[in-house]
Amino acid sequence: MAEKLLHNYPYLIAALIFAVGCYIVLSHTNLMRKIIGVNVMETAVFLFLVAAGNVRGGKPPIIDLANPDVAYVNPLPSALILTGIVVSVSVTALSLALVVRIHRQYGTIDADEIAAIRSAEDV
Amino acid sequence: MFNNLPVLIVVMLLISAFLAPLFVRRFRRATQVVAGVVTWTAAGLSAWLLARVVQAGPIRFAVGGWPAPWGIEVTATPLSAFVVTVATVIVAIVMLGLPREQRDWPSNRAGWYITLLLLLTAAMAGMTFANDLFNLYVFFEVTALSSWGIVAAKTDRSAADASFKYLMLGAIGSSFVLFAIGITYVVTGYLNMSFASAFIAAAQLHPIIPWVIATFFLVGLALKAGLFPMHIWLPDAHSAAPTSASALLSGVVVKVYAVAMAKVFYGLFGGASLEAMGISEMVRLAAVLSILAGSLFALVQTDIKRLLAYSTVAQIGYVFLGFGLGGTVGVAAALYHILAHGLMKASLFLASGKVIELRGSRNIKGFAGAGRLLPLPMAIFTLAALSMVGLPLLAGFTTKWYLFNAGLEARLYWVPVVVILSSLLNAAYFLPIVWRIWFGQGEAEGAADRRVPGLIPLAVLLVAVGLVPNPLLNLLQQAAAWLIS
Amino acid sequence: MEDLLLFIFLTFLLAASLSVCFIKKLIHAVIVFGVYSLVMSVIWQMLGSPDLAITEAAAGIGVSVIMIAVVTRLGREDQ
Amino acid sequence: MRKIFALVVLLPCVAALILLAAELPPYACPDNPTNNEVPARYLEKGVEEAGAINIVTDIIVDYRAYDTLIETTVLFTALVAVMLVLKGVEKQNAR
Amino acid sequence: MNVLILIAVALPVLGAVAVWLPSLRRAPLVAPLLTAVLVALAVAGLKLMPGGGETSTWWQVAPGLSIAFRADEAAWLFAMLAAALWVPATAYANSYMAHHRHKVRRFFTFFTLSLTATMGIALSANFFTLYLFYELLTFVTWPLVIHNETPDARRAGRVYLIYSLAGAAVVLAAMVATWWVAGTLDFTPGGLLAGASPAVIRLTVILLTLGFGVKAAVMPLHAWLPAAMVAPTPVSALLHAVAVVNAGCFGLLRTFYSVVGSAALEAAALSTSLLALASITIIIGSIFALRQDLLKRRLAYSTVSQLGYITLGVFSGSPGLLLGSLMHFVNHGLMKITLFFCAGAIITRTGIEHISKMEGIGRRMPWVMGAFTLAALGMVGIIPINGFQSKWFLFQGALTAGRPEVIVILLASALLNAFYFFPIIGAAFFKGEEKWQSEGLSSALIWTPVLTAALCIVFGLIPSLLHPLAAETVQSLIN
Amino acid sequence: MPDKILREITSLLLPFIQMYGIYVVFHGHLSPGGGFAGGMVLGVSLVLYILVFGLDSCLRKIPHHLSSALESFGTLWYAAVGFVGLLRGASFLMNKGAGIDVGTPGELFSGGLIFIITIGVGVKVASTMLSLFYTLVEED
Repeated sequence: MAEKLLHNYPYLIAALIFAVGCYIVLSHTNLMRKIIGVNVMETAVFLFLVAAGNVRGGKPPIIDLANPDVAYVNPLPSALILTGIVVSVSVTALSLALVVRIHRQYGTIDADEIAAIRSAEDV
Repeated sequence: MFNNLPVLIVVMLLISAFLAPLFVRRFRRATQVVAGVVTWTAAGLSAWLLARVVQAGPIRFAVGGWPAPWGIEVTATPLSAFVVTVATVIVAIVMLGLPREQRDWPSNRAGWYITLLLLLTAAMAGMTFANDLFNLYVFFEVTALSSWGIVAAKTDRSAADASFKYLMLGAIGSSFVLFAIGITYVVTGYLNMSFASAFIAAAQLHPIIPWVIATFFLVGLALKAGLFPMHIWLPDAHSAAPTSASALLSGVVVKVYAVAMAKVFYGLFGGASLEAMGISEMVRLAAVLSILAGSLFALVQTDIKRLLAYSTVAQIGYVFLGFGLGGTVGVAAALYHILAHGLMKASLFLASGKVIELRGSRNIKGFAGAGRLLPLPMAIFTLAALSMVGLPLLAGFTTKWYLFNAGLEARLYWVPVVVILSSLLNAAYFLPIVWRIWFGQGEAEGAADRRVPGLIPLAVLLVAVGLVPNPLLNLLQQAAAWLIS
Repeated sequence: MEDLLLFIFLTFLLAASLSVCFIKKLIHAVIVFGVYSLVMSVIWQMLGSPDLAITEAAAGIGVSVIMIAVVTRLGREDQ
Repeated sequence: MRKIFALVVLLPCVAALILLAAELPPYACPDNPTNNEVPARYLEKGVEEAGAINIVTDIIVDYRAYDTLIETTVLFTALVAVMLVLKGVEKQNAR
Repeated sequence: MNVLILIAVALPVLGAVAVWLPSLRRAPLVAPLLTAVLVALAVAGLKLMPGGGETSTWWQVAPGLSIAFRADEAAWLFAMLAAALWVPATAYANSYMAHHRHKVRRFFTFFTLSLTATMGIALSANFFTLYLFYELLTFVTWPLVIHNETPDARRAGRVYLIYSLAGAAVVLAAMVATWWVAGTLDFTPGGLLAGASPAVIRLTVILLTLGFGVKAAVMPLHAWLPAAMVAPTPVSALLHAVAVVNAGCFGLLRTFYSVVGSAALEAAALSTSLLALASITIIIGSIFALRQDLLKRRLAYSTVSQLGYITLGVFSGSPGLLLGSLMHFVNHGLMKITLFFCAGAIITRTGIEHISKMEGIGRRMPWVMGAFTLAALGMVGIIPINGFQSKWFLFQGALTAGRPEVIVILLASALLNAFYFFPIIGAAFFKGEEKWQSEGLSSALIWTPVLTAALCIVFGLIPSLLHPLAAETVQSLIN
Repeated sequence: MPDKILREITSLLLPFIQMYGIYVVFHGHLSPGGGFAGGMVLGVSLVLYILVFGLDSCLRKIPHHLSSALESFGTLWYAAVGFVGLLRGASFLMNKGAGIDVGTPGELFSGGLIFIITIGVGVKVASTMLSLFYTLVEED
């Protein structure tokens, strides 16, 4: 198994980064840091897919019309991840906007402090 | 042309959404009307599609003319056409109340809100029609982004907080789903569900692979749908949103995620192998926990919108339970509950929105004596609440009955016990409110304006669905049979 | 050789993500995150997806810039 | 407390992923299931069928154009949501 | 669709709506009475008209779930009893509410709706219909229990609701089990579960006992009944003599013999423990009744105890005991409604609710207390009154069924009845001084108890009025 | 306040960055990149402009409502192009299959609808970045 893992190390690294990203989101109370964590998670998945698209000795999938016998990497994951990146930018944008608004309205971007303010409001 | 319909419904909604912010500043009323008309048109088209699909069999449409493993395939099956019809109809009905709700909003905010609602509808439709996993994911994200947006539509600060919480957990959920899609692609080489499932069935995969795929899908979608241990964002988000948004989020959106889960699970693995992997067991367990915990949490709420949100946690458990039980009857029960609960929850939110507006507070004490001020909305609230409790002849009972049958068919004898227990708990938190409405002592003033647009169609549909469930259930069993096969 | 380079970069990526987690000061974490996306973009170039590399570079820079702008604004008001 | 909770949630996840990573098809091997008829057609006929020599562009704008349409919608949605979130929200007295 | 059944079940809904007619000033008083009379006539007509025993299906909700009605013997017996007693109860309620003006319209709306629920239970042709109206009965009687809206009433209402809803939920579970085993819910004379395994039958029987036992006030499930005594007296009369408790007993009867079936019941081999349950209810109920000072609470515990007689026959499965219990079903209804009418009249006139303060009241209100005495004597089982008859047939049944221990229970209970009724009568007529100012009472408060008491005597004197009917019913249930 | 050197260097660099962005958009079908990458580069260049020269000077050149309108317009453009295939009797979003001339592969004006769509996407992404930055940094 260790050998297999070593051979699949991009997958392994992607899995570990995914976990680290998830850990950042769950363990930190700072909202900005949570946003970074989500980004890390998403890029980890992207890394996983792009690595899966790689083919040993493959060239980037831009067809060389003069030279038909070139091996190319799989273009599909790249196309997917291009979409994925835009999605993650969008999510980041919205979460940043929310952080700005939370800061405007609560004066803090720490989840614990916000929770404290809210529970004080409820009483 | 007709085969384009699943895409055209989505694109039509999208185009109207793109146009809305451009025109809302000058022609606000017209924008609202056009949005409503477009949604009703989408509802009509999807109903037509449903009728055609039931008659002539599923439509498989290759977008852009590229056949399945290369291009994106969109399928209109009885299942997806039904779910889209339900979603669009409920959205259209809820949108009837927009002009009234947005009276005091600035024009541009109103426009953005309408845009997001249209985008949400389009994305739900697209998600349901998708047969391509990545296409599903992209629509998934549009749904998510637009629901995060509408949760924060109110300007008070709890809305921002709730939306952020929702966003974080939703983003984690999306990552899990994307990871699962990625693994599926890496293992099978296909994004199309039909092809991937054929590959999974044929290849000798190490058992951990499908298990991890299914678990990641389950975690991701359960996070989005607010199943019990992952429901923590739901009460905040559904209570902080404007009334129409709460009605839609609770009534429709969470269920579309459940349908997505069912589609992915049955589309990729099939019922037998889900059972063998223990995934069905996991879904059922989560559903039961959700049913019981949601009701118990709802029992101690004093804020009506939070109460209804927790009740959604419980009710989404029914849907998951139905899907987890499998078999035509179980899936049909889940689908029926999607419609029934959509109608019930939307009516409950709309009616209580009126009370909140009247009293200026979300405390359930505000319901005292509301029956005299708002007789019709409160009568519909009562109807929907009793339906939630599961009184015979109302829609909630039919769900229960079919879940019983499904549970007994699957030889899981605890299912009736759980469902009965849950309806008792429902009674425990809904009946005091009903009593307050009619017999409580409250302020007698107010209520110059008794109309709640959209409530009457919802109630009529709810009664009809409860009294004449038979044709619908026949249809749903067809849809379920298609999903399972 | 190429594999070794990739291995080093990937390990660096993991280290960068871990340091995002454990760096104390927020602004530093954001900057490290920017570096992280640049490294990611290099890796993607190595994996044969120049399209992605360009997009990620642009998006990573854009997102990091906006993040830094937001953080500094929020930080300024805090003090 | 929060950290312990996060670890407890994540450890099984990490374990599953590591087990999975070992069982996935080997990295960068030309015989992987991903290198099936799908990318083959893109690479062989993409230029002829869609007209761009950058195959990734072919895929995103032609073969999978629907995804890309929705993707622009994602960006649009995000922007509309951002404006709804921020515009016209006044600063409040924080505490 | 049978018109008479339609009238019996649906007319009260119209009546309840008519209560709110603004153009009729006396609508709250007239509409319920008219409804009750028409319903009673319709039910009577069901026996006389041919074709009353046919099933008429109203609505098919889902496969196997239909709303259907049929007036077979047992159905008619319960429907007739309820409809007939509803007329005096309504008349009584009219007078009573004229004295206690509080939300009269609301009261009569739900009062009349209860008639629908009761008729629906009585005439149901399948388990689903029975369950539907059983659930409905809870919802329409609950506002009556908390009518006064005092804290006590609210508490009682909550208890009532919790017990009833839980009971209905258990009935639902039994219904699911039946559906699963039999594939149909239609009542059939031989029962549906004949071929099922003993374990399933046992489970179903236990579920049914728990579910209907709540409203039938079988002993550990009886607590709601004394609590519900805070309701207005017409409601108590209705709940305790006519509608609710009898609905519970009827539900037991119906489901035991038309769903489970007597053969399957025997196979389940539960009758001994169920009989023990009923016996405990009889004895403990009487003992609790002894300790009450509040008249209505004493009557409530007496009801608990007397319902034990009825459930005893149902649980036993033997024709003889069942005959006795069916007769007691009717007789107890007559006697208990009389007793509550009297209690209400006393409260309305004097404001006295405690037995210890009732010395000499019999001389002040001779008619009312006379009726009370007659009914109480019937309860004890003194000879010319109808209570004696049911006990007599119960004795006979016990002997033929080979259960002599039942006789001991019945005798002990009769003794206890005497212990808790005679002191009231004695105090009312032979103690105290005449010191109350008489207040005018509406006539209905007096003539209704007198009427029902007279009926008690009539039924007691002419056994052939009731016995053939009961025998016929037993025949139809056990063949 | 950014100092003079920064301003000078930025004003020198910006045209090149923007040229590069436009190049990437226009050559999306020939070389790496495309609408998203190029649009993003353009957008980032505008953000850089704001960071150096201030929000107001940028708002004067490209008002907020213009960038928002462009944003809607870019998306609409895409959807409208999708209908070309439908109007020609083929299916939605169809390119060559609907009989559109895709030109000679490898030339700038080739790829049929791909080229048109890419430009729309580029405009959209650039204006989105700009509007996003406007909205996030605006004080109100």
